[in-house]
Amino acid sequence: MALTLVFLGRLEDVAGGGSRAIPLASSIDAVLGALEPELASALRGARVKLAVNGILLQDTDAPVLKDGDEIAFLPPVSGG
Amino acid sequence: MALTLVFLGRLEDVAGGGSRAIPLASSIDAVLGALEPELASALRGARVKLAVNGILLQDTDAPVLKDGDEIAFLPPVSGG
Amino acid sequence: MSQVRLLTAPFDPARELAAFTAAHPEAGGVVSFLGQVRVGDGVEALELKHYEPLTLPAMKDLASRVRGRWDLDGLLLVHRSGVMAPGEPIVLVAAAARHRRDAFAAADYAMDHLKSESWFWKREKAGGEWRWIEPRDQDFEDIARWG
Amino acid sequence: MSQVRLLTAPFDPARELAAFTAAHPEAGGVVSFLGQVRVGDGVEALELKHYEPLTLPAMKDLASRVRGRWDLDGLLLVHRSGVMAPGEPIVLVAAAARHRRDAFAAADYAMDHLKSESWFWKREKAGGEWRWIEPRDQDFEDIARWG
Repeated sequence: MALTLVFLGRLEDVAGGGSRAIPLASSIDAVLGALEPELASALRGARVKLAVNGILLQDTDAPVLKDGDEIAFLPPVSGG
Repeated sequence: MALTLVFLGRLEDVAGGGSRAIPLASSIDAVLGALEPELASALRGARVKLAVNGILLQDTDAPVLKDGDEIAFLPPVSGG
Repeated sequence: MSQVRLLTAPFDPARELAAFTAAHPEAGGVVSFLGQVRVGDGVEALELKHYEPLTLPAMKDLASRVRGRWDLDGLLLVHRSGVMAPGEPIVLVAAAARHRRDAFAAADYAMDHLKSESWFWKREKAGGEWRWIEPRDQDFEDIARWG
Repeated sequence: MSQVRLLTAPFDPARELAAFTAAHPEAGGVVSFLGQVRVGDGVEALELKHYEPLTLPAMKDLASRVRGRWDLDGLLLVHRSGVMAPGEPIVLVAAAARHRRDAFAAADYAMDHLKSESWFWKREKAGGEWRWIEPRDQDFEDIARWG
Protein backbone atom coordinates (compact mmCIF):
# COMPACT_ATOMS: atom_id res chain seq x y z
CA MET A 1 0.00 0.00 0.00
CA ALA A 2 2.05 2.95 -1.27
CA LEU A 3 2.04 6.21 -3.20
CA THR A 4 4.82 7.61 -5.34
CA LEU A 5 5.71 11.27 -5.04
CA VAL A 6 7.61 12.92 -7.93
CA PHE A 7 9.47 16.19 -7.39
CA LEU A 8 10.30 18.29 -10.42
CA GLY A 9 12.73 21.16 -10.87
CA ARG A 10 14.09 22.76 -7.70
CA LEU A 11 11.66 20.71 -5.58
CA GLU A 12 13.97 17.75 -6.26
CA ASP A 13 16.70 19.52 -4.28
CA VAL A 14 14.36 20.29 -1.39
CA ALA A 15 13.17 16.68 -1.29
CA GLY A 16 16.67 15.29 -1.64
CA GLY A 17 15.67 13.18 -4.66
CA GLY A 18 13.49 13.07 -7.74
CA SER A 19 10.93 10.70 -6.28
CA ARG A 20 9.98 8.89 -3.12
CA ALA A 21 7.60 6.09 -2.10
CA ILE A 22 5.39 6.77 0.90
CA PRO A 23 2.64 4.82 2.66
CA LEU A 24 -0.85 5.28 1.29
CA ALA A 25 -2.65 8.35 2.60
CA SER A 26 -6.15 9.25 1.47
CA SER A 27 -5.70 12.91 0.58
CA ILE A 28 -3.10 15.39 -0.62
CA ASP A 29 -3.36 17.16 2.74
CA ALA A 30 -2.62 13.91 4.55
CA VAL A 31 0.38 13.28 2.29
CA LEU A 32 1.78 16.75 2.92
CA GLY A 33 1.13 16.51 6.65
CA ALA A 34 3.33 13.43 6.91
CA LEU A 35 6.34 15.06 5.18
CA GLU A 36 9.18 17.11 6.66
CA PRO A 37 7.79 20.64 7.33
CA GLU A 38 10.31 22.36 5.04
CA LEU A 39 9.43 20.07 2.13
CA ALA A 40 5.69 20.31 2.80
CA SER A 41 5.96 24.10 2.81
CA ALA A 42 7.82 24.11 -0.53
CA LEU A 43 5.23 21.76 -2.07
CA ARG A 44 2.40 24.02 -0.84
CA GLY A 45 3.97 26.99 -2.70
CA ALA A 46 1.39 29.08 -4.56
CA ARG A 47 2.91 28.37 -7.97
CA VAL A 48 3.37 24.62 -7.52
CA LYS A 49 0.89 22.55 -9.54
CA LEU A 50 -0.03 18.95 -8.90
CA ALA A 51 -0.73 16.03 -11.18
CA VAL A 52 -2.15 12.68 -10.09
CA ASN A 53 -1.33 9.86 -12.50
CA GLY A 54 -0.42 12.40 -15.17
CA ILE A 55 -3.66 14.39 -14.84
CA LEU A 56 -3.17 17.99 -13.81
CA LEU A 57 -5.32 19.00 -10.83
CA GLN A 58 -7.41 22.15 -10.82
CA ASP A 59 -7.09 24.41 -7.78
CA THR A 60 -10.30 23.15 -6.23
CA ASP A 61 -9.70 19.43 -6.83
CA ALA A 62 -9.31 17.28 -3.71
CA PRO A 63 -8.80 13.78 -5.08
CA VAL A 64 -9.19 10.63 -2.97
CA LEU A 65 -5.88 8.80 -3.35
CA LYS A 66 -5.56 5.06 -3.84
CA ASP A 67 -2.82 2.50 -3.78
CA GLY A 68 -0.25 2.97 -6.54
CA ASP A 69 -1.13 6.58 -7.37
CA GLU A 70 1.68 8.82 -8.58
CA ILE A 71 1.56 12.43 -7.38
CA ALA A 72 3.81 14.89 -9.19
CA PHE A 73 4.72 18.31 -7.79
CA LEU A 74 5.39 20.77 -10.61
CA PRO A 75 7.00 24.15 -9.93
CA PRO A 76 6.87 26.83 -12.66
CA VAL A 77 8.74 25.76 -15.78
CA SER A 78 12.00 27.44 -16.57
CA GLY A 79 11.29 29.05 -19.90
CA GLY A 80 14.01 30.94 -21.73
CA MET B 1 31.57 52.77 -81.53
CA ALA B 2 28.72 50.85 -79.93
CA LEU B 3 26.35 50.55 -77.00
CA THR B 4 24.99 47.38 -75.43
CA LEU B 5 21.32 47.20 -74.56
CA VAL B 6 20.21 44.60 -71.99
CA PHE B 7 16.54 43.57 -71.76
CA LEU B 8 15.37 41.94 -68.56
CA GLY B 9 12.22 39.98 -67.83
CA ARG B 10 9.40 40.17 -70.36
CA LEU B 11 11.29 42.89 -72.25
CA GLU B 12 13.55 40.13 -73.52
CA ASP B 13 10.58 38.65 -75.39
CA VAL B 14 9.61 42.01 -76.89
CA ALA B 15 13.20 42.63 -78.01
CA GLY B 16 13.60 39.09 -79.33
CA GLY B 17 16.74 38.54 -77.23
CA GLY B 18 18.40 39.34 -73.90
CA SER B 19 20.81 41.90 -75.32
CA ARG B 20 21.71 43.72 -78.47
CA ALA B 21 24.61 45.90 -79.72
CA ILE B 22 23.65 49.17 -81.37
CA PRO B 23 25.62 52.08 -82.82
CA LEU B 24 26.57 54.80 -80.38
CA ALA B 25 23.87 57.38 -79.75
CA SER B 26 24.37 60.26 -77.36
CA SER B 27 21.17 60.03 -75.30
CA ILE B 28 18.59 57.54 -74.10
CA ASP B 29 16.00 59.31 -76.23
CA ALA B 30 18.17 58.90 -79.30
CA VAL B 31 18.65 55.20 -78.49
CA LEU B 32 14.92 54.64 -78.12
CA GLY B 33 14.13 56.64 -81.24
CA ALA B 34 16.24 54.30 -83.35
CA LEU B 35 14.48 51.12 -82.14
CA GLU B 36 11.38 49.39 -83.49
CA PRO B 37 8.35 51.40 -82.29
CA GLU B 38 6.82 48.46 -80.39
CA LEU B 39 10.05 47.82 -78.47
CA ALA B 40 10.63 51.53 -77.81
CA SER B 41 7.12 51.82 -76.43
CA ALA B 42 7.65 48.84 -74.10
CA LEU B 43 10.98 50.27 -72.89
CA ARG B 44 9.31 53.64 -72.19
CA GLY B 45 6.75 51.92 -69.90
CA ALA B 46 6.15 53.84 -66.69
CA ARG B 47 7.44 51.05 -64.46
CA VAL B 48 10.59 50.27 -66.47
CA LYS B 49 13.78 51.45 -64.76
CA LEU B 50 17.11 52.04 -66.44
CA ALA B 51 20.67 51.38 -65.39
CA VAL B 52 23.76 52.61 -67.19
CA ASN B 53 26.85 50.54 -66.50
CA GLY B 54 25.15 49.04 -63.46
CA ILE B 55 24.12 52.38 -61.95
CA LEU B 56 20.38 52.84 -61.60
CA LEU B 57 19.13 56.10 -63.12
CA GLN B 58 16.84 58.46 -61.24
CA ASP B 59 13.73 59.68 -63.10
CA THR B 60 15.28 63.01 -63.96
CA ASP B 61 18.69 61.70 -65.07
CA ALA B 62 19.54 62.25 -68.74
CA PRO B 63 23.02 60.76 -69.09
CA VAL B 64 25.33 61.49 -72.01
CA LEU B 65 26.20 58.06 -73.41
CA LYS B 66 29.66 57.07 -74.54
CA ASP B 67 31.24 54.23 -76.45
CA GLY B 68 30.97 50.89 -74.64
CA ASP B 69 28.19 51.88 -72.26
CA GLU B 70 25.75 49.17 -71.21
CA ILE B 71 22.14 50.26 -70.80
CA ALA B 72 19.85 47.85 -68.97
CA PHE B 73 16.05 48.04 -69.12
CA LEU B 74 14.51 46.69 -65.92
CA PRO B 75 10.79 45.98 -65.69
CA PRO B 76 9.23 45.43 -62.25
CA VAL B 77 10.67 42.38 -60.53
CA SER B 78 8.48 39.35 -60.18
CA GLY B 79 8.24 38.93 -56.44
CA GLY B 80 6.43 36.02 -54.86
CA MET C 1 0.72 15.78 -40.44
CA SER C 2 2.70 16.82 -37.36
CA GLN C 3 5.79 15.14 -36.02
CA VAL C 4 6.43 15.66 -32.30
CA ARG C 5 9.41 14.05 -30.65
CA LEU C 6 10.93 14.20 -27.17
CA LEU C 7 14.50 12.92 -27.32
CA THR C 8 16.89 11.94 -24.55
CA ALA C 9 19.95 11.69 -26.84
CA PRO C 10 21.61 14.21 -29.20
CA PHE C 11 20.08 14.76 -32.64
CA ASP C 12 21.31 16.16 -35.94
CA PRO C 13 19.13 19.18 -36.82
CA ALA C 14 20.41 19.38 -40.41
CA ARG C 15 19.36 15.81 -41.06
CA GLU C 16 15.98 16.31 -39.37
CA LEU C 17 15.32 19.41 -41.42
CA ALA C 18 16.42 17.81 -44.69
CA ALA C 19 14.06 14.88 -44.08
CA PHE C 20 11.21 17.23 -43.13
CA THR C 21 11.75 19.37 -46.23
CA ALA C 22 11.94 16.32 -48.49
CA ALA C 23 8.64 15.12 -47.05
CA HIS C 24 6.92 18.39 -48.06
CA PRO C 25 7.76 19.09 -51.71
CA GLU C 26 4.36 20.74 -52.14
CA ALA C 27 5.26 23.47 -49.65
CA GLY C 28 6.74 26.62 -51.08
CA GLY C 29 8.54 27.48 -47.88
CA VAL C 30 9.95 25.96 -44.74
CA VAL C 31 10.74 28.09 -41.67
CA SER C 32 12.81 26.55 -38.93
CA PHE C 33 14.06 27.56 -35.52
CA LEU C 34 17.02 25.79 -33.96
CA GLY C 35 17.89 26.48 -30.35
CA GLN C 36 21.24 25.34 -29.11
CA VAL C 37 23.23 25.51 -25.88
CA ARG C 38 25.22 28.73 -26.21
CA VAL C 39 28.98 28.51 -26.23
CA GLY C 40 30.83 31.19 -24.31
CA ASP C 41 28.52 32.09 -21.44
CA GLY C 42 30.56 30.12 -18.94
CA VAL C 43 27.86 27.45 -18.91
CA GLU C 44 29.46 24.01 -18.74
CA ALA C 45 26.30 21.99 -19.19
CA LEU C 46 22.55 22.37 -19.40
CA GLU C 47 20.06 19.85 -18.08
CA LEU C 48 16.41 19.71 -19.01
CA LYS C 49 14.14 17.50 -16.96
CA HIS C 50 10.73 16.53 -18.19
CA TYR C 51 7.79 14.67 -16.67
CA GLU C 52 6.85 12.04 -19.19
CA PRO C 53 3.08 11.87 -18.48
CA LEU C 54 2.72 15.61 -19.13
CA THR C 55 5.55 16.79 -21.35
CA LEU C 56 4.92 14.89 -24.57
CA PRO C 57 1.10 15.18 -24.48
CA ALA C 58 1.47 18.94 -23.99
CA MET C 59 3.83 19.19 -26.98
CA LYS C 60 1.33 17.26 -29.10
CA ASP C 61 -1.46 19.52 -27.93
CA LEU C 62 0.59 22.59 -28.88
CA ALA C 63 1.23 21.08 -32.33
CA SER C 64 -2.44 20.59 -32.91
CA ARG C 65 -3.24 24.16 -31.85
CA VAL C 66 -0.62 25.45 -34.28
CA ARG C 67 -2.07 23.32 -37.07
CA GLY C 68 -5.52 24.68 -36.33
CA ARG C 69 -4.37 28.27 -36.43
CA TRP C 70 -2.32 28.31 -39.66
CA ASP C 71 -2.59 26.55 -42.97
CA LEU C 72 0.44 24.28 -42.92
CA ASP C 73 1.63 21.35 -44.96
CA GLY C 74 3.70 20.02 -42.10
CA LEU C 75 4.95 20.80 -38.60
CA LEU C 76 7.94 19.37 -36.76
CA LEU C 77 8.65 19.78 -33.04
CA VAL C 78 11.76 18.08 -31.68
CA HIS C 79 12.92 18.72 -28.11
CA ARG C 80 15.78 17.32 -26.10
CA SER C 81 15.77 16.43 -22.47
CA GLY C 82 18.71 15.31 -20.34
CA VAL C 83 22.18 16.79 -20.03
CA MET C 84 23.55 18.79 -22.98
CA ALA C 85 26.97 20.31 -23.64
CA PRO C 86 27.55 23.79 -25.14
CA GLY C 87 26.89 23.72 -28.88
CA GLU C 88 24.39 20.86 -28.66
CA PRO C 89 20.92 21.38 -30.15
CA ILE C 90 18.04 21.73 -27.69
CA VAL C 91 15.01 22.33 -29.85
CA LEU C 92 14.09 22.30 -33.50
CA VAL C 93 10.79 23.64 -34.80
CA ALA C 94 9.96 23.62 -38.49
CA ALA C 95 6.82 24.65 -40.34
CA ALA C 96 6.19 23.94 -44.01
CA ALA C 97 3.53 25.95 -45.78
CA ARG C 98 2.38 27.08 -49.15
CA HIS C 99 2.57 30.68 -47.97
CA ARG C 100 5.62 32.17 -46.30
CA ARG C 101 3.69 34.20 -43.73
CA ASP C 102 1.97 31.09 -42.36
CA ALA C 103 5.27 29.25 -41.97
CA PHE C 104 6.93 32.17 -40.15
CA ALA C 105 4.01 32.79 -37.82
CA ALA C 106 3.53 29.11 -36.99
CA ALA C 107 7.21 28.55 -36.13
CA ASP C 108 7.35 31.75 -34.09
CA TYR C 109 4.16 30.91 -32.16
CA ALA C 110 5.26 27.33 -31.55
CA MET C 111 8.57 28.51 -30.09
CA ASP C 112 6.97 31.15 -27.84
CA HIS C 113 4.58 28.55 -26.44
CA LEU C 114 7.12 25.74 -26.20
CA LYS C 115 9.36 28.02 -24.16
CA SER C 116 6.78 29.20 -21.70
CA GLU C 117 4.22 26.41 -21.48
CA SER C 118 6.17 23.22 -21.90
CA TRP C 119 6.84 20.98 -18.97
CA PHE C 120 10.61 21.32 -18.87
CA TRP C 121 12.68 22.27 -15.87
CA LYS C 122 16.13 23.57 -16.63
CA ARG C 123 19.31 23.82 -14.69
CA GLU C 124 22.73 25.06 -15.71
CA LYS C 125 26.15 24.04 -14.53
CA ALA C 126 28.67 26.86 -14.17
CA GLY C 127 31.81 26.84 -12.05
CA GLY C 128 31.04 23.23 -11.24
CA GLU C 129 27.71 24.15 -9.59
CA TRP C 130 24.22 23.28 -10.83
CA ARG C 131 21.63 26.04 -10.59
CA TRP C 132 17.90 25.86 -11.44
CA ILE C 133 16.64 28.44 -13.93
CA GLU C 134 13.50 30.29 -12.89
CA PRO C 135 10.80 31.54 -15.29
CA ARG C 136 11.60 34.70 -17.21
CA ASP C 137 9.15 37.57 -17.60
CA GLN C 138 10.18 37.85 -21.25
CA ASP C 139 8.45 34.56 -22.00
CA PHE C 140 5.12 35.85 -20.73
CA GLU C 141 5.54 38.96 -22.87
CA ASP C 142 6.28 36.80 -25.91
CA ILE C 143 3.08 34.85 -25.33
CA ALA C 144 1.01 38.00 -24.92
CA ARG C 145 1.81 38.98 -28.53
CA TRP C 146 -0.53 36.29 -29.81
CA GLY C 147 -3.70 37.61 -28.14
CA MET D 1 29.62 38.75 -40.58
CA SER D 2 27.17 38.25 -43.42
CA GLN D 3 27.39 35.71 -46.20
CA VAL D 4 25.61 36.63 -49.41
CA ARG D 5 25.74 34.33 -52.39
CA LEU D 6 24.11 34.31 -55.81
CA LEU D 7 24.35 30.82 -57.28
CA THR D 8 23.73 29.57 -60.79
CA ALA D 9 23.80 25.87 -59.83
CA PRO D 10 21.78 23.81 -57.33
CA PHE D 11 22.76 23.95 -53.65
CA ASP D 12 22.16 21.77 -50.61
CA PRO D 13 20.28 23.85 -48.02
CA ALA D 14 20.85 21.34 -45.20
CA ARG D 15 24.60 21.52 -45.68
CA GLU D 16 24.55 25.31 -45.94
CA LEU D 17 22.53 25.58 -42.75
CA ALA D 18 24.70 23.09 -40.87
CA ALA D 19 27.83 25.04 -41.80
CA PHE D 20 26.19 28.34 -40.83
CA THR D 21 25.04 26.98 -37.48
CA ALA D 22 28.46 25.47 -36.76
CA ALA D 23 30.02 28.87 -37.46
CA HIS D 24 27.84 30.53 -34.79
CA PRO D 25 28.08 28.45 -31.59
CA GLU D 26 27.65 31.62 -29.53
CA ALA D 27 24.14 32.16 -30.93
CA GLY D 28 21.30 30.73 -28.92
CA GLY D 29 19.04 30.45 -31.91
CA VAL D 30 19.07 30.16 -35.68
CA VAL D 31 15.98 30.93 -37.76
CA SER D 32 15.96 29.87 -41.38
CA PHE D 33 13.66 30.18 -44.34
CA LEU D 34 13.97 27.85 -47.28
CA GLY D 35 11.99 28.54 -50.42
CA GLN D 36 11.72 25.81 -52.98
CA VAL D 37 10.03 25.27 -56.32
CA ARG D 38 6.66 23.80 -55.39
CA VAL D 39 5.82 20.34 -56.62
CA GLY D 40 2.29 19.78 -57.82
CA ASP D 41 1.20 23.12 -59.26
CA GLY D 42 1.67 21.92 -62.82
CA VAL D 43 4.84 23.98 -63.04
CA GLU D 44 7.48 22.09 -65.02
CA ALA D 45 10.33 24.52 -64.45
CA LEU D 46 11.08 27.89 -62.96
CA GLU D 47 13.65 30.31 -64.32
CA LEU D 48 15.08 33.26 -62.46
CA LYS D 49 17.07 35.81 -64.39
CA HIS D 50 19.28 38.29 -62.65
CA TYR D 51 21.30 41.30 -63.80
CA GLU D 52 24.74 40.81 -62.37
CA PRO D 53 25.71 44.50 -61.89
CA LEU D 54 22.61 45.11 -59.75
CA THR D 55 21.46 41.83 -58.22
CA LEU D 56 24.36 40.90 -55.97
CA PRO D 57 25.12 44.46 -54.76
CA ALA D 58 21.43 44.85 -53.83
CA MET D 59 21.49 41.60 -51.87
CA LYS D 60 24.58 42.77 -50.01
CA ASP D 61 22.93 46.09 -49.29
CA LEU D 62 19.88 44.30 -47.91
CA ALA D 63 22.13 42.16 -45.70
CA SER D 64 23.77 45.22 -44.25
CA ARG D 65 20.42 46.88 -43.55
CA VAL D 66 19.26 43.74 -41.74
CA ARG D 67 22.46 43.67 -39.70
CA GLY D 68 21.95 47.29 -38.76
CA ARG D 69 18.39 46.74 -37.62
CA TRP D 70 18.79 43.64 -35.43
CA ASP D 71 21.48 42.35 -33.16
CA LEU D 72 22.69 39.27 -35.01
CA ASP D 73 25.66 36.96 -34.72
CA GLY D 74 25.39 35.98 -38.37
CA LEU D 75 23.27 36.32 -41.48
CA LEU D 76 23.17 34.09 -44.55
CA LEU D 77 21.46 34.93 -47.85
CA VAL D 78 21.73 32.38 -50.64
CA HIS D 79 19.73 32.80 -53.86
CA ARG D 80 19.62 30.75 -57.02
CA SER D 81 19.31 32.04 -60.53
CA GLY D 82 18.86 30.03 -63.70
CA VAL D 83 16.46 27.19 -64.46
CA MET D 84 15.16 25.11 -61.54
CA ALA D 85 13.05 21.96 -61.41
CA PRO D 86 10.18 21.36 -58.96
CA GLY D 87 11.58 20.49 -55.53
CA GLU D 88 14.80 22.45 -56.06
CA PRO D 89 15.74 25.11 -53.50
CA ILE D 90 15.46 28.73 -54.64
CA VAL D 91 16.42 30.75 -51.60
CA LEU D 92 17.82 30.17 -48.14
CA VAL D 93 17.91 32.87 -45.48
CA ALA D 94 19.29 32.21 -42.02
CA ALA D 95 19.79 34.51 -39.05
CA ALA D 96 21.74 33.56 -35.93
CA ALA D 97 21.19 35.60 -32.80
CA ARG D 98 21.51 35.52 -29.09
CA HIS D 99 17.81 36.33 -28.78
CA ARG D 100 15.12 34.41 -30.59
CA ARG D 101 13.01 37.46 -31.46
CA ASP D 102 15.90 39.10 -33.32
CA ALA D 103 16.53 35.97 -35.38
CA PHE D 104 12.86 35.59 -36.35
CA ALA D 105 12.39 39.24 -37.24
CA ALA D 106 15.61 39.45 -39.24
CA ALA D 107 14.85 36.37 -41.33
CA ASP D 108 11.27 37.50 -41.90
CA TYR D 109 12.32 41.02 -42.93
CA ALA D 110 15.09 39.70 -45.18
CA MET D 111 12.64 37.44 -47.02
CA ASP D 112 9.99 40.15 -47.45
CA HIS D 113 12.57 42.48 -48.94
CA LEU D 114 14.36 39.86 -51.02
CA LYS D 115 11.04 38.94 -52.60
CA SER D 116 9.92 42.43 -53.48
CA GLU D 117 13.11 44.42 -53.99
CA SER D 118 15.58 42.00 -55.44
CA TRP D 119 16.53 42.18 -59.05
CA PHE D 120 15.15 38.83 -60.16
CA TRP D 121 12.79 38.24 -63.03
CA LYS D 122 10.90 35.00 -62.91
CA ARG D 123 9.19 32.87 -65.48
CA GLU D 124 7.45 29.54 -65.17
CA LYS D 125 7.05 26.75 -67.63
CA ALA D 126 3.69 25.00 -67.63
CA GLY D 127 2.19 22.94 -70.45
CA GLY D 128 5.45 23.45 -72.31
CA GLU D 129 5.01 27.25 -72.36
CA TRP D 130 7.13 29.82 -70.53
CA ARG D 131 5.25 32.69 -68.88
CA TRP D 132 6.70 35.74 -67.08
CA ILE D 133 5.48 36.27 -63.51
CA GLU D 134 4.31 39.79 -62.72
CA PRO D 135 4.71 41.49 -59.31
CA ARG D 136 2.21 40.46 -56.66
CA ASP D 137 0.36 42.96 -54.49
CA GLN D 138 0.98 40.68 -51.50
CA ASP D 139 4.68 41.52 -51.61
CA PHE D 140 4.01 45.22 -51.20
CA GLU D 141 1.74 44.48 -48.26
CA ASP D 142 4.45 42.33 -46.67
CA ILE D 143 6.91 45.20 -46.97
CA ALA D 144 4.49 47.69 -45.47
CA ARG D 145 4.50 45.73 -42.20
CA TRP D 146 8.01 46.96 -41.43
CA GLY D 147 7.20 50.70 -41.41
